[in-house]
Amino acid sequence: MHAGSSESHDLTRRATLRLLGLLGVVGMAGTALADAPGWPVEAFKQKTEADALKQLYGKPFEVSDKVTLEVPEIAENGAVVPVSVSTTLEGVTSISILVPENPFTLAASYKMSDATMPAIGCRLKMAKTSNVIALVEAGGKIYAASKEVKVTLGGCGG
Amino acid sequence: MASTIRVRAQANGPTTDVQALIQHPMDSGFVKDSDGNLVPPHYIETVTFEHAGKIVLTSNWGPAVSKDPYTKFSFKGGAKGDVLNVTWVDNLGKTDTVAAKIA
Amino acid sequence: MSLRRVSRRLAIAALIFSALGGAAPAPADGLATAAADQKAFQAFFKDRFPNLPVAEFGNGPYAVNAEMRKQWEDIMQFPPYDFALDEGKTAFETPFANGKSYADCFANGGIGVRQTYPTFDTKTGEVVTLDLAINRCRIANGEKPLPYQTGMMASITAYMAETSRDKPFDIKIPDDPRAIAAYEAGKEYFYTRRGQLNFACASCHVTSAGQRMRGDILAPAMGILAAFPIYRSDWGSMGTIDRRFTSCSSQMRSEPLPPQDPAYRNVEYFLSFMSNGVPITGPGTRP
Amino acid sequence: MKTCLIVALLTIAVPALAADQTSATTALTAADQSEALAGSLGNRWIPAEAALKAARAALAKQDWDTTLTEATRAKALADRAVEQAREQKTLWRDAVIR
Repeated sequence: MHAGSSESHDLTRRATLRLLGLLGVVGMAGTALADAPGWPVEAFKQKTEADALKQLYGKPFEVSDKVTLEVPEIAENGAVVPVSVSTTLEGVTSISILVPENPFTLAASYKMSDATMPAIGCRLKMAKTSNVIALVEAGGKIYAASKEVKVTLGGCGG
Repeated sequence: MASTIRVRAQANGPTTDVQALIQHPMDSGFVKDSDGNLVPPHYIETVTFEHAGKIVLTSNWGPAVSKDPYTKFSFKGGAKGDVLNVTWVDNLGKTDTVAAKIA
Repeated sequence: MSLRRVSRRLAIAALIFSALGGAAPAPADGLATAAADQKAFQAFFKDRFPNLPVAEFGNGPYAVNAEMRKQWEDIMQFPPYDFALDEGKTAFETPFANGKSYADCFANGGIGVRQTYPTFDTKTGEVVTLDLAINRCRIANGEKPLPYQTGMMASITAYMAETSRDKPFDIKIPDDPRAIAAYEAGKEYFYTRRGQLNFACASCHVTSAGQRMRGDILAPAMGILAAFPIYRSDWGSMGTIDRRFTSCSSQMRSEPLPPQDPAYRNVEYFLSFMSNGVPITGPGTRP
Repeated sequence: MKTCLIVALLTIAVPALAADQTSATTALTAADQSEALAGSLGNRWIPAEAALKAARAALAKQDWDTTLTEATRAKALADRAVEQAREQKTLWRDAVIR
C-alpha cells in the first residue's frame, strides 16, 4: 500500500498543475510537471518516427554499424519482445528505442551517466510487425540501427 | 507487503551488472477488460538507479514497455556491499523504492 | 452419411472386441497396457525429435524451436515468475492458524515431491493432484481452499515445483482396478476429439507437436506438464494446470470442466505417467 | 436421400414462417434436451451453450422469432456434439500411439 499512500494528495496537485498549465500560468513547464519529473511527455505523444525524433533530440540521425540492435526475427509474443541495444561509440549520453508501428512511436529512452556502460536490455510490447529503431546519442550526435520484428497472432492464446 | 522491485546487482571486476524486474501492470490504455471497457493507462514513467549519490541510469518509459518491466545495464564502479537505490514513479503518481545491495 | 457408415462399422468392431473380452482388462493386464502405452508414447516423441535429450522435453516449445529458445533465454535471465515464487515460498513457510503448515501434509515436508504428483489415493480411489492435495491440506487444517487457476495456488505450486527441479517425473499406478480405470479414463480423454473444432488434446500435442499453430509452437505432449505452473506472456500472469486445461477446452469451443474435475485429474495422471523420466522444469514461462 | 432433401427443405422453410409462442417453446425444449444429452456425454459445445442462452433471453422478451432461430441453431449444434461424442466413443482408440 506504500505505493498509493500519497495518491489522492498527488492527484490534486496534478489536477491543479494541469489547470495552471491550461491557463498558461506555469507556462512551458506545466505539462511536463504533471508527469514524473523529467519525463519527456511530448516525445512520448508522437505517432511518427520523424516527430518522435524531433521532440526527443531535435536533430536527424545517421545509421551506424557501431550500434548493435538485438531483437528476435519473429516475436514469440508481441506482449514481451526482448530488445537489447549496445554500441562501441564513446561518450554515450542516452539510448532510445522507437517502434514506429505502435500507437506511440517512442517506447523507451534511457539517460546514461559517464559511468554507465553504453548498453541496455529491456522487454517491449509490439502491437504488430514493425521496425525497431535504436537511437544512440553520443557526443551530441544521433546514431541508429534498425531491424524488423515480425509479430504474429498466437494460436493458443485465443 | 513485499517490494515491487527485484534487483540483481553483481560487482564484476571494474563494473557492476544490474538487472531489475518491477511488478507493474503497465496498462497501455489500448486494451479492453473482460467487460469490453478500456483499461485506463497506468504505466511507469521513470525509473532511476542511483549509486553513491549519482544517478547511473534514468529510464523514461511509455506504455509500450512490457508488463512487469525488465531492465539490464552495467556501470563502472560499485563494489560488493554497496547500495543501489532503485525508484520508480508511474503516471498516477504512485511510486516505490528499494535499496538493493550489490553482491 | 459417410461418417455414420464409419461409426456403424466401428460399432460392430467394438462389439466383436468386447465379445472377445477386450473391454475390461484385469489389473495385471491393465498395468502391462499402461507400461506398453508409455513405452510407445516415449518412443514416438524420441523418434519425432531424435536429437532432443529427454531432459529437454520439459521445456516445451523452447526445446524444439531455436528462435523461440533465444527469446526464452533472454526472459529467463530474470523470469517474471520470480514474484510468484517468493510469494509462494513465504506462504508455504507460514503456519496455518492452528500452528500446523503445508509441510505437515506432504512427504519430506513438501520439499522435492512435485514429481510424484498426481498420485493415486487407494483409500479414496481417486487421482490426487498436487493442487488438490494443497487444498485438502488447507481444509484439514481449518483454512479456506484456494481458487485453482491462478494467484496463490500458482505461487505455492511454483515454489514446490522449484524445490523439485531436475527430478524426473515418477508417477506410479498402483495395482488397483480403480487406478487403472482412472488411467484409462485419462487416456480416453486425451485422445477423444471434442468441441466444435473437433480437436483432441492429441491432435495438437502429438500429431502436430513442434509445428506452428498460427504464431505458437505446439509443445510435445511428453513432458508438457513439467513446467507448470507457468507465467504466460499472453495471460500476463501465472497459471496452473487447471488454467491451461480450461483454456485449451475453450479454444476447442468445448465447454470447460470445473477445475480439478475428475476428468481433468485423470488426464493429468495419464499425461504425467506418459512423461515419467522427464525432469521437472517448473515454474516455467511460456508465450 | 429423399429424407435428406425433406429435412433440408424443412430447415430452410422454418425461419420463413412467423414463429409463435408454441413453436418457440417447443424448439427451445428440444434444444435443451439435445444439449442435456451432449452434456451427459461430456461434450457440451460453447457455441451451443451460447445459442441456448440467446434463445432463453429472447424467450424472456417474448421474441418468438429469435427464440426459434437460436433454439434451432442450438439444437443443430448440440445434435452434432452428440454425434461427435458417440463416434469418438470408439474412434478415439485409433489415435492412441502404439
